[in-house]
Amino acid sequence: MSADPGDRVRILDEDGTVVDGATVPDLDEETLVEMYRTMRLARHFDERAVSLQRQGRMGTYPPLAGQEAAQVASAMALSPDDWIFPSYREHAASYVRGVGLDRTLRYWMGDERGNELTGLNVFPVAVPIATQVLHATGAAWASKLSGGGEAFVCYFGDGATSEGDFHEGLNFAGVFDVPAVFFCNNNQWAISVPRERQTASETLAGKAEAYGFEGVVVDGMDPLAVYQATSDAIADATGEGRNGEDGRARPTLIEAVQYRFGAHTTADDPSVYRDDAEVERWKRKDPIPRLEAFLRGRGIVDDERVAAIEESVRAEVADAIEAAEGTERPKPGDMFDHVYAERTDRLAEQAADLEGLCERHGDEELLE
Amino acid sequence: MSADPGDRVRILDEDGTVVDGATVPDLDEETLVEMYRTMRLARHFDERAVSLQRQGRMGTYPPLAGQEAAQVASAMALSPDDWIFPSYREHAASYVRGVGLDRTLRYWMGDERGNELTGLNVFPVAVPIATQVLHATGAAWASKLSGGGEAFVCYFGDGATSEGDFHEGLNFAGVFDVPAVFFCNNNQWAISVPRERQTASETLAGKAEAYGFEGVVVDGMDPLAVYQATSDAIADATGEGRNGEDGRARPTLIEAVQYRFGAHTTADDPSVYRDDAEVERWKRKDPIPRLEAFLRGRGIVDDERVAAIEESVRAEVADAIEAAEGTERPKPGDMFDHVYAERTDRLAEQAADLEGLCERHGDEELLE
Amino acid sequence: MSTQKPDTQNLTLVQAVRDGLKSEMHRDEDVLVLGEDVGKNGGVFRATEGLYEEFGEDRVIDTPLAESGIVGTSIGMAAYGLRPVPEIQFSGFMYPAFDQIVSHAARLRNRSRGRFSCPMVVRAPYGGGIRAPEHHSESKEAIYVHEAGLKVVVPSTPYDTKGLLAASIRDPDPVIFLEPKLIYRAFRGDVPEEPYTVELGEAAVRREGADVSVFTWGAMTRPTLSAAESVADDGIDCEVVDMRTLSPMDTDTLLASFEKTGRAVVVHEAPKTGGLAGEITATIQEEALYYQEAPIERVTGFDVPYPLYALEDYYMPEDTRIEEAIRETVAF
Amino acid sequence: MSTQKPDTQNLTLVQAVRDGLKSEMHRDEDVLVLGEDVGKNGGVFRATEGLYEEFGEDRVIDTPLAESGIVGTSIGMAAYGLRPVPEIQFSGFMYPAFDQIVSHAARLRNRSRGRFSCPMVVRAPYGGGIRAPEHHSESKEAIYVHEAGLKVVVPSTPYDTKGLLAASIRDPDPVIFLEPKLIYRAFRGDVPEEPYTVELGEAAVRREGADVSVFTWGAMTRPTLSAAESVADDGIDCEVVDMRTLSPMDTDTLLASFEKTGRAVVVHEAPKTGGLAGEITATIQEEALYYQEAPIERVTGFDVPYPLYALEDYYMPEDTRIEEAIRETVAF
Ligand SMILES: Cc1ncc(C[n+]2csc(CCOP(=O)(O)OP(=O)(O)O)c2C)c(N)n1
Ligand SMILES: Cc1ncc(C[n+]2csc(CCOP(=O)(O)OP(=O)(O)O)c2C)c(N)n1
Ligand SMILES: [Mg+2]
Ligand SMILES: [Mg+2]
Repeated sequence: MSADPGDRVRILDEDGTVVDGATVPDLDEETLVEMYRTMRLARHFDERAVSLQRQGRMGTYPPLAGQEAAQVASAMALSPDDWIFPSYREHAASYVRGVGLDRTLRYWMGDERGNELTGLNVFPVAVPIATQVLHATGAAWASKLSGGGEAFVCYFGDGATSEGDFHEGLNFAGVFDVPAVFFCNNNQWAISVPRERQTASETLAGKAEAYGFEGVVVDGMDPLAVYQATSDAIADATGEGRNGEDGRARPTLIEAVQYRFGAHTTADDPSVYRDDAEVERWKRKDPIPRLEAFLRGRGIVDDERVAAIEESVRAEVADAIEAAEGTERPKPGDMFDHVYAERTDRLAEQAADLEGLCERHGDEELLE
Repeated sequence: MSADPGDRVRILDEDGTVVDGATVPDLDEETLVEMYRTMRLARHFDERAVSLQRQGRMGTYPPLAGQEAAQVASAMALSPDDWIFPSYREHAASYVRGVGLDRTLRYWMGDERGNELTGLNVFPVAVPIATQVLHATGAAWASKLSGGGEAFVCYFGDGATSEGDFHEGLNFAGVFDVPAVFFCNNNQWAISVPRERQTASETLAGKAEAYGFEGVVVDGMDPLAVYQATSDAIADATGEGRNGEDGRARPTLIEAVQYRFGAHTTADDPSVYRDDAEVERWKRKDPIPRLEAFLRGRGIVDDERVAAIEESVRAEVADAIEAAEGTERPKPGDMFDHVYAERTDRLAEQAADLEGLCERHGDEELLE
Repeated sequence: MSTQKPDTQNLTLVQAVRDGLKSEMHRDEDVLVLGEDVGKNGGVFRATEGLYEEFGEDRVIDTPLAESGIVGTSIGMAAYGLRPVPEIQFSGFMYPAFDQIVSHAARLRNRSRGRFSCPMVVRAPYGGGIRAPEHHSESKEAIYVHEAGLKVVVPSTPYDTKGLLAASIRDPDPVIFLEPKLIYRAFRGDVPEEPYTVELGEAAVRREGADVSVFTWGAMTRPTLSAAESVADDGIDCEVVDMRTLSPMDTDTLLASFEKTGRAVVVHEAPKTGGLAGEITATIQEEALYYQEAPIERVTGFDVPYPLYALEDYYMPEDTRIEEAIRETVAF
Repeated sequence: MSTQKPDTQNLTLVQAVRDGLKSEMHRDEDVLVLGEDVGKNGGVFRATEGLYEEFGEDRVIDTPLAESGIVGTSIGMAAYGLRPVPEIQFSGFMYPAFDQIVSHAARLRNRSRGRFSCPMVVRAPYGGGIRAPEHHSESKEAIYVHEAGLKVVVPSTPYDTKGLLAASIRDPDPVIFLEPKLIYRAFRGDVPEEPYTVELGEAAVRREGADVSVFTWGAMTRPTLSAAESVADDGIDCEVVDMRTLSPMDTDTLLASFEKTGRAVVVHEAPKTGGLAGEITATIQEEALYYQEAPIERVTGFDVPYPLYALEDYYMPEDTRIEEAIRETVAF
């Protein structure tokens, strides 16, 4: 376990060169290109989403620029049946796990159906900070008790480590050895509160010791390092990894050190609480050019391929926006549908009341 | 910081002999005798309290036998203006801080006035586990902000370390460097749940690292070691100790390793979940004979003195019981007195209703 | 009590909890129990006694001391497909889990539009009257009833306890199951050995009467029935309705009774202000004002923190107060 | 709005919050503000803007992200003698602090028989209607009103906001101060520069009328007043009472109004079942049944988890629904 941030796992340096002594994970070219493409897709999606919000076509939105490597590469380390438990910022991780971008847009457009992820092992976005840590622990525990064999990856931020639920979740995970990976997207800020104000702990990963398992610090803007660290943690969690010799699966806390380039959400103005210089410093670590340089160096992509990717990325995002905006609005009565498996009498009454109201007055009058 | 339980602070061995290389804290004879006497008092009080409960003269009561050293010696390390935040088991620590035994009895006899500790810096007993950790942190913080200079000692059990409030409290304490000492009475059991089921952390003290400050494991059945560790922690907390050179006061987490000889409460039957052999093993560490042997060895007490102490202890407890049982019962209307600084109209109405009811029917009919 | 039939046991309410858990655990291997001291110790009230021995440590699990942890992990378990029955040792210790209960358990189905659900039963001993320490006598059912997506159940007999618990465990949605500990061992009742359910959402008329309806639940059912007997001596004919399920509430039975009697008293232990007597009163006068012949009286706990036990008997509604309210209502 | 007087400012409601904090912090150096993003950032709604610069980091404190931590340490601070004003970023995030609020803040005075008290004001933006993300639109005032020992305040005008906040901060007991964020910036009002208080526990009659009383608070006051104007065209003379303090509730004003009109509608955003409309209805019919001429209508949120914003305008009571209820009540 590393308490010294200097020990962080890193494979690519800021120029995309493999650092001395590091082993590049064994990924085929197609997968590496997919990783690169997905990161670009996420970046472009993010820009478009912010602009949709600016244009009043979407509500508050939490951007992820700068955090693509941590999300994409970690999610790519999962097997098909594995589960993820995202916070509100993991649009890219969810995309990798099968959540269409149009779904994500619809959620942020205020349409609950964006969270209806039938067939996917992706939990609905968790807005109350750190609450999902317990859900991931519980689901992982259930899988272990049922012999399911899946891994469970839970995402949360640096700020989340201060909440009681983080503590209780990791503590349960340690006691019951559940097949979970706790993936902390330490983007240095919890809205305006810097990492150092969040806790006096030297690293966030180091907190794992309090729960009797390992913590790993990884360069969260190095997609290869993230991929490797997540793969290792998943192997440990499912009993196939380093701890697996004795068959004892163990959770891991991964601290992926990274930076949020943009605002906390579109409602936030980061210039109030942080310097441009800091942002610029972190932008030098941008994961996308880093991976691109690595791929170019290996002859896996060239200008032409990059251009083609850019074009396909634009088209995919444009399609998603069209799909999201083209979906018909939810019906008012939808809000009564999933409160319980079956509507109670009182809900049926209320639904009828609302329907009557809508019939009598129409949307114009009601929503004026 | 010690992650290895072998590193625990210890001054007296199980026979009351000073262990090699240990320094006996600089306490005068009178103080040492007081420490011994208070521990005996606590033990005797405890026996009598359990028997009061058995006789139906008191409600559920949580015994402390085995834990006298941790409570008495830690509380004796405080200065007059310092504060304590007890859980429900720290009758002996509270006694040292001025809470009459009759008060404690009255509280457990169901009389809220047992918690009316005018003039004392003793917080009311906290029943909801770990909640008091935040109160201690907050009061300590307030003292720091106001330049008060007091130290704040918070007591809680091994089980309490699993609660979110423990985490949030220690984390705030670490971030704001408040003058608090977190004193964990690790008595090995949280009702029927053993320490190993509570957390996979190697030690409880080690959890302090997650909050950026020191944790210390101390033999909680060695009163001299407890006294020393607490004194050191208080000095650190108020900026006069090891960390004090740079003027930076720091909290400490003390894990006092000890054992609860009896039941969790009078409602509990420990034979269901633990072996007598385990209890016997720990009884060999009983803090009272240990300190007695030390005092005898130094010629500070002899048979006569011990007998005199025993007699005075019995008298004091008998007086306390008499006082507690002699107090007139609280009046029904008392329950409306301190809901707010002033009674609201609705409360005044309800108080009048109850008074009317009592007048019309009398206690016999109402309480049948 | 009636004599024991061959296939019934004569159980206390807490034994019926245990029997209900046991028979559901036999019926469905996805059912599991977790919480503080529920395993080896069998629960501080012995509600899970013997289950650890019978079902093993993977289905009867002693957890660390953390209520949000217990409920939050249960939500994850339920979403995965199990049917967890977390115990919170006393209902006064559910507050640390309140966020998980209201922000997640209550909303998981809705938030995921049915992709996930939360078939979980949070059990907790509830209510006052047993000379317990501070924070051990809470009765705050109203705060759970106010939360859409939860069901809230309070049994008052051994038979109902087993049947309602089984129905709760089989229910596809989260249930807060509050067990009135004052009557955990107060009396016995016949309980079939076979599994059975008592449907959620149906009140029980415990005593039929024509003059006034008294609506109550849990431990208050007994003093209410006893008050009803007392006033019967003076020719007052009380109907006593045990609501049993507080959410969803059986407004049909509630209104039918009121329409018959035109007078009502609501009895609960919880503090008056903001308690469910208000909800019941509002429902009645919304739907049945025409029938109303007297103000609806509330016999409740006072608006004070539940007092330590020296005064608790003054706090808890009992026969005398209920009787007075019935008489006043009828005399109006 | 009236023209600005020399010693008044024309402020929005959220500016009045800030002004109230500022003037109380000047008046009493024991007052301090803490919470997530309240310092350098000035609060996510700018309610604490400029305070960090003015009063420094020891009185305007950015805390770690932990609501139980924020409220629990505030209780300790208050017990020590300070007057903390913790901000919870949205009222939907008060749940993790619920245990500290109800088990401790509400009871500290009572439990210590007055040795300690808890003069703390928990501020939180509250209610729906601003197209906010999930969990950002809660209005669960009822669960705090049900808890003895707490006071609960919901202002609806800039003037009241500053005055009620000042009264809350000076109050010797804990206050839950819920700020209707829908009207944080919806309009301005004159606010004296000097410190002043608006007494807790006093409702305000916002519009006098003889035919029907509408009881409401917070953001619902505006659509209620507008519905009152609409029905006035048809000769219906509505009285609109802004409750302002929900605990303790001003039942005198409530009853006086009802005794005058004999008819009532209660409007709140919170879900219907278990909401405060029930409490108000019960109080009225307990005390003033003689005067009642029609069922008391409840215009409230539905019994569903607050929907994401595409549907929130259907969830929130607005003019039309309120108007219909008024007409029905008067027509009864
Ligand atoms: C329980 C809770 N408290 C407060 C908030 C408001 N809030 C939303 S995001 C956020 C900061 C989160 O920081 P971090 O955990 O570092 O994640 P990041 O946003 O940086 O990805 C806060 C305070 C919330 N959503 N939930
Ligand atoms: C929040 C909360 N949950 C549960 C309980 C019930 N309870 C009382 S004491 C106890 C065990 C506490 O163990 P520990 O912290 O080790 O302290 P000890 O009793 O051993 O001194 C439990 C579960 C409680 N009082 N508060
Ligand atoms: Mg962050
Ligand atoms: Mg213990």
